[in-house]
Amino acid sequence: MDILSVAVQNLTSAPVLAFGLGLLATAIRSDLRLPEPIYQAISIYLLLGIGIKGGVALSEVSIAEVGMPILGTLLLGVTIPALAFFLLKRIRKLSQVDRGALAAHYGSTSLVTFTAAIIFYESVSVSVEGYLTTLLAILEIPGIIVGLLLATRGLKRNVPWNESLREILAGRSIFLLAGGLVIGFLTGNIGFARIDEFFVALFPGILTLFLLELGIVAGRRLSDLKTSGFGLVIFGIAFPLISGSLGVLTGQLTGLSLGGSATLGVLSASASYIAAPAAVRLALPEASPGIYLTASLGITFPFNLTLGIPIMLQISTYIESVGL
Amino acid sequence: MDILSVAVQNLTSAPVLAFGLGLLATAIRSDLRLPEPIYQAISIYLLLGIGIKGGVALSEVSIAEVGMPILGTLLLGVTIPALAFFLLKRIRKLSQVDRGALAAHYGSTSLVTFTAAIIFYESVSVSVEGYLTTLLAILEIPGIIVGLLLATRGLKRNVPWNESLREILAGRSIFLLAGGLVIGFLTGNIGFARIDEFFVALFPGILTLFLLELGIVAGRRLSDLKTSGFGLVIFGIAFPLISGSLGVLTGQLTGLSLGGSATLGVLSASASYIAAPAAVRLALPEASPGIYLTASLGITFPFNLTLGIPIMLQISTYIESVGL
Amino acid sequence: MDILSVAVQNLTSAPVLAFGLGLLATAIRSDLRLPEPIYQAISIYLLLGIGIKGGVALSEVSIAEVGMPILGTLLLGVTIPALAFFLLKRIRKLSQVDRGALAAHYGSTSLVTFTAAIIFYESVSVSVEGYLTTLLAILEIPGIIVGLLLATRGLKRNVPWNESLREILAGRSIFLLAGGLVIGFLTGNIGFARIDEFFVALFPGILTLFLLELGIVAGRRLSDLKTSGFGLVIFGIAFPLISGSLGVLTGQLTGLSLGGSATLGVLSASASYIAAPAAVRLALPEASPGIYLTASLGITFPFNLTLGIPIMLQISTYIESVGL
Amino acid sequence: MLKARKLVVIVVEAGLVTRLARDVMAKGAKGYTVTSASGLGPRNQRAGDLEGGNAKLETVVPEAVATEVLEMLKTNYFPHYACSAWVSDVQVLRDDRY
Amino acid sequence: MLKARKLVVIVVEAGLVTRLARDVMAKGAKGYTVTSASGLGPRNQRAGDLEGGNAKLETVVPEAVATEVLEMLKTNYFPHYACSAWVSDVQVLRDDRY
Amino acid sequence: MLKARKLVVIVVEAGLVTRLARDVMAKGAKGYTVTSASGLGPRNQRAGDLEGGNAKLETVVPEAVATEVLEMLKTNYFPHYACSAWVSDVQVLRDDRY
Ligand SMILES: Nc1ncnc2c1ncn2[C@@H]1O[C@H](COP(=O)(O)O)[C@@H](O)[C@H]1O
Ligand SMILES: Nc1ncnc2c1ncn2[C@@H]1O[C@H](COP(=O)(O)O)[C@@H](O)[C@H]1O
Ligand SMILES: Nc1ncnc2c1ncn2[C@@H]1O[C@H](COP(=O)(O)O)[C@@H](O)[C@H]1O
Ligand code: NA
Ligand code: NA
Ligand code: NA
Repeated sequence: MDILSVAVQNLTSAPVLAFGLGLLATAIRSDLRLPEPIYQAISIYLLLGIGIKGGVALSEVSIAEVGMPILGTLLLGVTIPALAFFLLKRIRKLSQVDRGALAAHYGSTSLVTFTAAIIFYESVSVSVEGYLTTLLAILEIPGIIVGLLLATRGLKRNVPWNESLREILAGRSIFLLAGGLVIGFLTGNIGFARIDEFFVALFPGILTLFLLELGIVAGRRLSDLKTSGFGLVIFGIAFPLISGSLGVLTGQLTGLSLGGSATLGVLSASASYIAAPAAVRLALPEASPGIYLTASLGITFPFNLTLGIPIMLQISTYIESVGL
Repeated sequence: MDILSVAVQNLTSAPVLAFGLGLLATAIRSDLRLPEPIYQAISIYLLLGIGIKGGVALSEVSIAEVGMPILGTLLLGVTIPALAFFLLKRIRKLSQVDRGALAAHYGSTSLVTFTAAIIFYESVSVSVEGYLTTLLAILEIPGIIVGLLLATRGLKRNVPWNESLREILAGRSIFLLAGGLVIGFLTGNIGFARIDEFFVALFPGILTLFLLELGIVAGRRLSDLKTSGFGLVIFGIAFPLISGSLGVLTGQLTGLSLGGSATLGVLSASASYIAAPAAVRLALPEASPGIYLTASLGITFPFNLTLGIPIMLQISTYIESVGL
Repeated sequence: MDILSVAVQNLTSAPVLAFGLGLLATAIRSDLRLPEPIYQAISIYLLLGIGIKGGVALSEVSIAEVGMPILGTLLLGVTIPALAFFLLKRIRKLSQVDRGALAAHYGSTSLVTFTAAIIFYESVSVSVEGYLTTLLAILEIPGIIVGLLLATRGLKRNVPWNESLREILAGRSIFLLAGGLVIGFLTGNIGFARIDEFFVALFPGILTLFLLELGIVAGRRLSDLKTSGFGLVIFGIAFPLISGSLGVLTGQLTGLSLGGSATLGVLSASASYIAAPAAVRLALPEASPGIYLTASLGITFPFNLTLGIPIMLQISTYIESVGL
Repeated sequence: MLKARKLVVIVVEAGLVTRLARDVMAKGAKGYTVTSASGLGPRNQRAGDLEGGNAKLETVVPEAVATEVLEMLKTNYFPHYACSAWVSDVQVLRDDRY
Repeated sequence: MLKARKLVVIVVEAGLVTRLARDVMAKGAKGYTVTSASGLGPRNQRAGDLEGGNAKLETVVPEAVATEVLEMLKTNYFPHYACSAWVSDVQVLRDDRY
Repeated sequence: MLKARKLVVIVVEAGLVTRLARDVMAKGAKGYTVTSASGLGPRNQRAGDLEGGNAKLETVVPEAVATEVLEMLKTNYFPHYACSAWVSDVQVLRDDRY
């Protein structure tokens, strides 16, 4: 399947189209919103479901097999935010705090981008190792911490690290992902068979609903693009290509399959818009949400969802073909 | 299958029984309610789901095939509210504003009645053209506008048309239906296969839950029947038979199938209780909700749900047999 | 299958593990909660779904078959709370009002324990008569009333019985269970086929989500254990074994199957934490929620969920083998 | 033009709000508004953990009714239930409605 | 240090709250806060039963704006809609914001 | 019979409410009530768009505590966060609780 038809198939998939519909809803100022409790419930469903599936997959592989990919992922978790922080120096008007905040976002990951990638790769018959979820959970945290560290070097005041770390770790993203991994690991294939109608068959449909809401929220961010400056738009598109390539490469070097490497690329390319903003808002109130949310949710998320996902697959195919 | 057994099968279907349970809940003053956000989410689910399914169906027919039915539907959208407005003159105590408000409700349609009809016809093996959803979307708006126009001729004050029209069109009913149509059209059968577990298999069950809630709400309206007068009850039952017959006839004349014509009949017979009340409340505050909501939700909705749906099928069978 | 492996399989089922995850969430003070409207909606879903399934099953058996089990259940409904009230005299520091409150809780039942038992027995291929739901509905109320009666003998003030009874009976637990039974009975197997994707296939998954929330709530109760005294812990574990055995015995004597008897045992062993607390709070404000909620939700519920369910199966197997 | 009234605000565990609303109307209030809430107080022991926290009921009433409502709370609610209440001065336009 | 302002509280059927917020801002308010509510009042007839009860809008404004807002309610809301409103005295720290 | 207290109302972006509640209690409040809210204000730039708008925290406290709470808001919240606050006079029955 050539890249163009893959991209078209992704762009015409129901979840991506629903995202577009959400953007449109904002544009015409419709009052459409998914009610807050539903949004919360779907997050819980996605996080727990992804976690459980990952755990089931993990129960069927040996440590030997996952050891290297985990190591590689940890490395990515430290490298990517540092790289982002460094490259952002090029955008003059950004303060150090804002650069740190952005680094935290791009160092962490986006669950929905990951989910959309998994579902899409499956639909074009590219298989992905189940334990990629483990890598998602591992990649979620370090980036945020590195970003905060880099930002706070430039602050006069003391940052309450204890509290901030507790808030990050006890936040439900990590808790549900990790908890799901354990549940999946313990219940295994047999236990999972009973709940997979709920956690597997409904997945793409529920994601479609969720992306409708994310489109609405992202749409609101788009209107901030005017004030955020052109540099940020460039960064929001170029950086995922760089970090994503690093991710694919790491995947291929540590023995992941074609689809697994592409997915690690998507993970690396994606920017957090749930865990990171919450942590940054509490720990770094000086940073401007108008900058970090606009970049991660208004630029990078739509880019990855529509083009990043097929591009990472293409990069993975290329690296595999040159036989690195 | 004779009409009686069809009627019985409809009356003992789970959705209709759940509606009855809701009525009962109100009667014994139970505190049962579906939480508001759930109600909202189910509306979104139904609207988007119906829309997507309609869009998929639309992607497989030619314009030639749907052209005539669409034209016929537009005609119905103007005729029915005018007819309602005219016939309502017979009820002396109704003001012109109240007549216009009622016309707006009966000119528009009820999504749930439509959905219940589709599900029921399917269960008795009567097939319905998928693009009936397109007709639903088309029939939703004009009736409201015609009704408002008729009502405001009798008003001293200026009606803010700009604002009202925007509120009607950007309201989520139309937006989700139309957006769903586009999504379905673009994603087609292949994309739909991935989400149909969510949007098709769960449909009747979720509708059952929704009708429980609608029964509760309709039950509250029933207590207003005493004050609303006998004329309104007659109208709420007789008018759907008239407008429904017009709808079936239009369907048969424009080339719809047996089931498609019956469904267009149900659409014509049904009265709006979501889009129309919201629009009328904002644009025509002088009209009494105790009249229009009681008629559409307390009388016509239960009538159509239980008897109207099988009756329209019977009418369609009859018209087809006489070979119009 | 020996009892140990049955117990292990129960402990590693997804719903039970999710309950454990909920406990953990409280322990590490995570802010995770299922949003309130979702919790409400899942309750409605479980109650209505259980009811409908029970009704469908009931439509396929003769009165002769269910007569004796129903009689036995009624007897249990009166005996168990009285027995609880009597045995609780042993705990010195409990007032008569608190004993009555506890009796009301242990006389009534827990829907989720029942559901988990049904799902688990099914997963180990032990079949359960569908009309056990009828017994659930029957066992729900009398225990509460007996408990309240016993408690109020010790009160100076007048208890507003009218109001309290109405509140208990119109409460949605009973209403939805009973309503579901009627819907299921009337719609039968044919009508049910249309909604079983929603009410059957999703059941275990949704229960998993629900148990996550119950784990969080139960976890909060666990911290009250320190103040509630050791006697209460003993009672919360020992009493279910007694009442549960009575239930299994009643099941076997009235002609229920192996699984049916075990399930009646689980019903008898379970303590209410929704209907009873609401009723007791309104009618007996003098009773301390710190005592009755801690016992039913903090001790007995986790015990039954993890160990009680396999133990009741074992007791039923034993009684059947000695051929009572 | 504006008439003086009292605003009574009552926070109570959610399971009781139907009963509370009835009791408040029985004391002469002509209306009330309820929002759902959560919170913490000095007592902080209660049922209803499962049933969604607290409810906040507000009612605009004449001073005499306010006094009666507080009296009623003192007898029937404060001793047993998680319940908080405070009163303040407000002004209304259409005094026959309150 | 603290400056005097008026707090205007308006309870209205939920479907109207967007329009109400616009109208309140048009009268000079610099902000408002909305919570969803339910309730009962002397009129008690309304649409929106399907659309989630009432909404409560609160806005802290200078006295002159409060008067204008009430005036506006009197003309555009009270005659037709389920709507309640009351005013009270509050104090704020940053007076340029209100 | 009724004792005078201050009611402090604080509207803040929802993600901060746990921290705010802790800070308010630390200043000497004995209780608080939280409702979820949405709104618009003169600043109107904030994170949490994804996380459900604002929260409104109300606490009935002695005047001295009210002053300290406002002081705390001025230092820790107003400069960085979307946050509004106002104070008014209320009366309570059981003064030892507030
Ligand atoms: N000082 C206070 N200010 C505002 N709300 C309070 C205060 N004290 C108690 N509450 C509310 O009243 C409820 C019941 O308090 P309690 O009876 O102490 O559990 C709490 O959950 C709070 O929502
Ligand atoms: N005296 C009152 N105190 C507080 N809220 C009130 C009062 N009267 C009416 N309301 C609120 O205003 C809404 C509209 O009242 P009405 O126009 O009488 O239907 C009611 O649903 C209540 O939420
Ligand atoms: N004048 C006001 N009256 C009532 N609430 C306000 C007012 N100004 C701001 N708010 C609330 O405070 C929040 C934060 O305001 P801001 O910091 O200006 O974004 C807003 O979202 C409103 O909910
Ligand atoms: Na990343
Ligand atoms: Na119609
Ligand atoms: Na029991």
